[in-house]
Amino acid sequence: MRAFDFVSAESADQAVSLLSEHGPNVIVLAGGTDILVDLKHAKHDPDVVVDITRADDLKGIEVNDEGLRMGALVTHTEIMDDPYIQENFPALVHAAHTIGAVQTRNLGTLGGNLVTCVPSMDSGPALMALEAEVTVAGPDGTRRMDLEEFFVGPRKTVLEHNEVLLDVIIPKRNLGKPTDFLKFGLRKGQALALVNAASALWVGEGNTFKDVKISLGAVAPTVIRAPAAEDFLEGREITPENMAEAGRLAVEDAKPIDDFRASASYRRDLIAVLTKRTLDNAYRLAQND
Amino acid sequence: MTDVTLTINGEERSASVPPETSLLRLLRDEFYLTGSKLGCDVGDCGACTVIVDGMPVNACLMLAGQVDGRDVVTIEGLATLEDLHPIQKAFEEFASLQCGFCGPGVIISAKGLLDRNPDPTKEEIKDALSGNLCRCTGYTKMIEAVQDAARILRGEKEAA
Amino acid sequence: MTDDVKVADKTDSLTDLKETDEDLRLPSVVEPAHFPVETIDTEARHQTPAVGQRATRPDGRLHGLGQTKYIDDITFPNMLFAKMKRAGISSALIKSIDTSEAEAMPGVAAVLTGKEIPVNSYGPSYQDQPVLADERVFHAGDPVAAVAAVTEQIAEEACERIKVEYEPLEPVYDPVEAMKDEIKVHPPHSNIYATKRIKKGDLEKGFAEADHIFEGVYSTQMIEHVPLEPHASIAQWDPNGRVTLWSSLGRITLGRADIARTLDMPINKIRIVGTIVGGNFGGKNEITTEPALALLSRKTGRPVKMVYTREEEFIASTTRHPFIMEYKTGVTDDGMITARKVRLVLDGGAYCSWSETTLGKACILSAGPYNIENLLAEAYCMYTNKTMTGAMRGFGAPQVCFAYESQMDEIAHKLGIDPLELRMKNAFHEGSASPTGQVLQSVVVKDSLEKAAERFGWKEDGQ
Amino acid sequence: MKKRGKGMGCMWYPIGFTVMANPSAATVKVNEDGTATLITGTVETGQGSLTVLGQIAAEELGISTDDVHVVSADTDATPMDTGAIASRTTYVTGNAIQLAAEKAKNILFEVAAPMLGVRPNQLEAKDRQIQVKGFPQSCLPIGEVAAHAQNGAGTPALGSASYNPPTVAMDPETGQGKPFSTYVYATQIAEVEVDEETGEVEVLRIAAAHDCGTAINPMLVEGQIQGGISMGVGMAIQEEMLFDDEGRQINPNLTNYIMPTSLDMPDLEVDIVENFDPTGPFGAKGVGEPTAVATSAAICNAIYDAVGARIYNLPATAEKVLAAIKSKDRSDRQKYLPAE
Repeated sequence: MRAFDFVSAESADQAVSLLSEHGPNVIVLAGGTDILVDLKHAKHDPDVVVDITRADDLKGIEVNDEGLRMGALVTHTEIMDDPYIQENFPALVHAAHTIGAVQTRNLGTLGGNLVTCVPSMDSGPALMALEAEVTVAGPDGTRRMDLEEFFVGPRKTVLEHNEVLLDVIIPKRNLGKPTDFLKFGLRKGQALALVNAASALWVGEGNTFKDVKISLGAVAPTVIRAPAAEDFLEGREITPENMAEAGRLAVEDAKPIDDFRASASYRRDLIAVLTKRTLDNAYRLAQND
Repeated sequence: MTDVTLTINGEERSASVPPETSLLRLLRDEFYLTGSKLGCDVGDCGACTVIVDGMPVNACLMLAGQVDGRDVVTIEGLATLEDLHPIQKAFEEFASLQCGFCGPGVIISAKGLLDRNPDPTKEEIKDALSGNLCRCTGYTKMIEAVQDAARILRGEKEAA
Repeated sequence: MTDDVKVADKTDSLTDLKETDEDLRLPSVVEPAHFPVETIDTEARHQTPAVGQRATRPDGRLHGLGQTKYIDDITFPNMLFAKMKRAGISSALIKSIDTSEAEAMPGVAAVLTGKEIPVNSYGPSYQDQPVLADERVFHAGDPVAAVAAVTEQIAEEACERIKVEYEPLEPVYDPVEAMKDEIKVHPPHSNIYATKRIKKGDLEKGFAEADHIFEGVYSTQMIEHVPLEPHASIAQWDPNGRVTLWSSLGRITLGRADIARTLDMPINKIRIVGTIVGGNFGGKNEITTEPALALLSRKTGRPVKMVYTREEEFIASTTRHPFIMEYKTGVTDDGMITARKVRLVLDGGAYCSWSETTLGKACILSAGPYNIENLLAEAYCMYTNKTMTGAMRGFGAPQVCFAYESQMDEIAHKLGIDPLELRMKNAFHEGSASPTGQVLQSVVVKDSLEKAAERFGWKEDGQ
Repeated sequence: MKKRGKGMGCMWYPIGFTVMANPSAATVKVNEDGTATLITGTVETGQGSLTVLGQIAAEELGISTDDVHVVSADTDATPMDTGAIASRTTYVTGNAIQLAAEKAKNILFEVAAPMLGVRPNQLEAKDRQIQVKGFPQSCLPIGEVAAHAQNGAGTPALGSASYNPPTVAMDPETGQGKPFSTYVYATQIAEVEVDEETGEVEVLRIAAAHDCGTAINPMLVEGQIQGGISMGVGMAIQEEMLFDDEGRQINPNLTNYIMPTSLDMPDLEVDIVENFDPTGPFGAKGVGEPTAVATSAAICNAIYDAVGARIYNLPATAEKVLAAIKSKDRSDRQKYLPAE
């Protein structure tokens, strides 16, 4: 690692002022599972690293008037261990569980996963399918936006150098919404996603799809929604054929690339399969409720 | 320089290190606690696993400044002057380690698991060790040893 | 708001460092470690007879305690840390190496290039690998210079400041392409640097006796050993002109001879101490950085340590040979093999290393553990401008086994014979003659087939 | 959706170098109290070879594993050894150690014979005693004999010896010859589950039956087999070093070089095939490398059994398996060798 200064923030406000003070060549350090790797590979050469792991106001999981609030510093392990999330959002537990291994899940944070913004992030799809919103704090106060607006491109979000992600909120209307997440990686442990997918749905009258939201990871510059597939399903009867057709349509919503991990063509096959399977699993969850 | 004071294996320690020093370098180079190994330095191999505030983490992925005031347990903190830790004992009895380089990290991960879950399933043990790469053993004898140590720690079996 | 926050000092940049311990970011505190003095021993260690006992390993206890001292756990006073600059280009002439900026850096104790190495080549079969590339680069992981500095960080930054001018050459990466010898990796030598041939019986007659001919082409990939402990060495030159090397080398006696050759020194002036090696699998069977570290230690009068990064472990150590394997096998209706013809092409990478051995073993083993009267196996090993291949657990056997056992499976399915039965019919027995005509003893192929089948429950679900 | 299949791989593997001399030398010293020190130039690279070699020395001297301390791997102090390579340590170094221990033992027999009133060739070393064959009541503790050998007779009990496996050079034209002294044999059988829609292969279990001659330490032999299989699993379905167009590696790290984690390992059922090789130390051969040989074949044959797709090109990644399922022909055999 190259030399840098190190400073700790005790709160989100303090983090913002430290970032403003030392910017723009500063880096925010939370779980560090990505940042430290980048620092060691000299991908960043910051003057100052601002550690926010002591900012208690960025922690905690709670259900409030707005919905389910998860602080940006909530670790993947905390998500897996939270009784409310276990009960209501098994997809979030599963998504957290597929990240790295125990050690990295104990360090890595939800906010860090979203801010790092790699297309293959595992936290994104289930949250996006649940229409999650995020709160961003900067020198001029806070702003709220949909998760989709937060992502700009590979490794790029709307965050300015002096802003931090405060929290992630799943809106009240979606609490308990049947959701499933599936990830396909090159091995079972410590895998990066070739493709991941999440589907959230309610079952409408006459066993029809209602408010279906489908999200895909690792198949476009950022985590995306699959509107063609969603539109197709809305109001249709829940059948295996319709789920399979939604899978095919989801492929059209995606722009997978060829890389050394997999070909675009194989990724398209996976999108269809994973979309279909998450819809099916989410429907099963709905039936069990 | 960054000044840190932390508890390592129950004793308070202080050091003044460059800000870019990782927890792993702090342990190895400042305190000569070389049981935690550097295998990849980027959180893939788990050979540097230590317990920070009760949770197993990769020491290579934390900066020294982040552990100021925290509680760290390394492999050197498991055995007492009188005896091995039951996990260490089981790993020896089952010949769970071959070259041994991954061993401290694996044992710390196992401790992290058993501290939180005294009666894990085989699948839970595999999950807990999946952050610790091992090239020698195929993991099989490690899993058996963790199961055995868990029985001893639960009081179901007498220690050898 | 930020007043009560303690901001750590940053030394402006490494160029401005003063040569004080603190500015050079050296460690300051030494603390002892604890270990248990009383432990209970397992019975098997104390029993006689000793053979057959499930005796525990004394080193196993040290491993579990974190007390085993691998090379990287050993420190000497005033020790320097070395790093190597890697070419990053796979085939090129080296026009010039400018180390002046690196040498001028505070904290840098010495820089070494290939020209300073007395005999700049090594290798267990052919001495075709430079310790530090000086005239030509053969693959992207080649080291072109080494730096010893007071910290790894400074050594690394010094490597970045070494300027190397290359004249790129046309590379060849595909072993089949390399067979044409149009682009030579080590001119004037042929790319086909080793061949092997095993011939037995009458191949034409054997194929004529067959009722079925099976043909297939199989290929395997390049694989890294991934020892959890990266290669590591420490060199200390002493005032008597002897050098001691603590090394993760798995074969110290022959390694010492290799080092003596590169340093042009009598063997008795070199001492190699092997500690517990953190995983070998064939990947630590030859010297790597040791001669360069020895010379850096001589230049500085201080002990010098170098530990490969995980990336270097991939790009600068040996790997498992990719194979392309053509198999043609004649079989009778009842599943007896009458003839087999095998051609193997090995991607040998930039240097021979243990390729000759791999080629030989692969060729000898390529027909499988089966009685085959009529056999021809030919194998070729090719230079390419890729990471060198070498010894790895099985020396070519896993590759050919994948091919011959895949083909056995195809034969079984095509002829409708149970795969177990097909193997039992053809397997070696006590006294079988091997492809090289060797009469085999203590042969238990069939026992292993039966035992594995029984344990697996092969016959239980019908087939 | 998911189909199961089984497949086997069978193999043979030699011990030691191909024809080329690969000797080992060793020294065994019996201390005054009947414990012993073994001095060997081999290096412990994780296999547990020092434990096994100590067991061989102990067996020859009639003492226990714990009674032998092993000194290794210092070129100033330890004798020549070809090293930890070619699955040769138990066999070649082991043979040298047995011979060295025998020499030390013969000194003890010379000293003990007059003490027991018999000829040296009537003696054997067993259970930490030098005793008369066929009449074990007539015996002396090995420590007493060793002490007397050193302090009374003035002939300290030590022995040095070397061993090189006998081979016959291969004919350059036909390859006929005896390249190795001995071989081991093994079979591995895999059960897999293949997802027909994604091509993903899960290896569920592997049964392995390996020959190593006498298993000097069965626990360590099992460990070798289990570890070798994990490398085989990686070779079969995961691992591959990749290069870009300019010969630079694409995945030189453990994030993108995919090797098995604990979650990727199948259940292993390991058997040691009973055998005795008269040329090995106490009938032992070797086990290190052979364990990684048959796995990929067994797994790929199981994939074929499950979904009818043959993999010709390792590793059998999910993408390749799905392609093979879709084509079910030999279209993935792209690499042909040029005509002779």
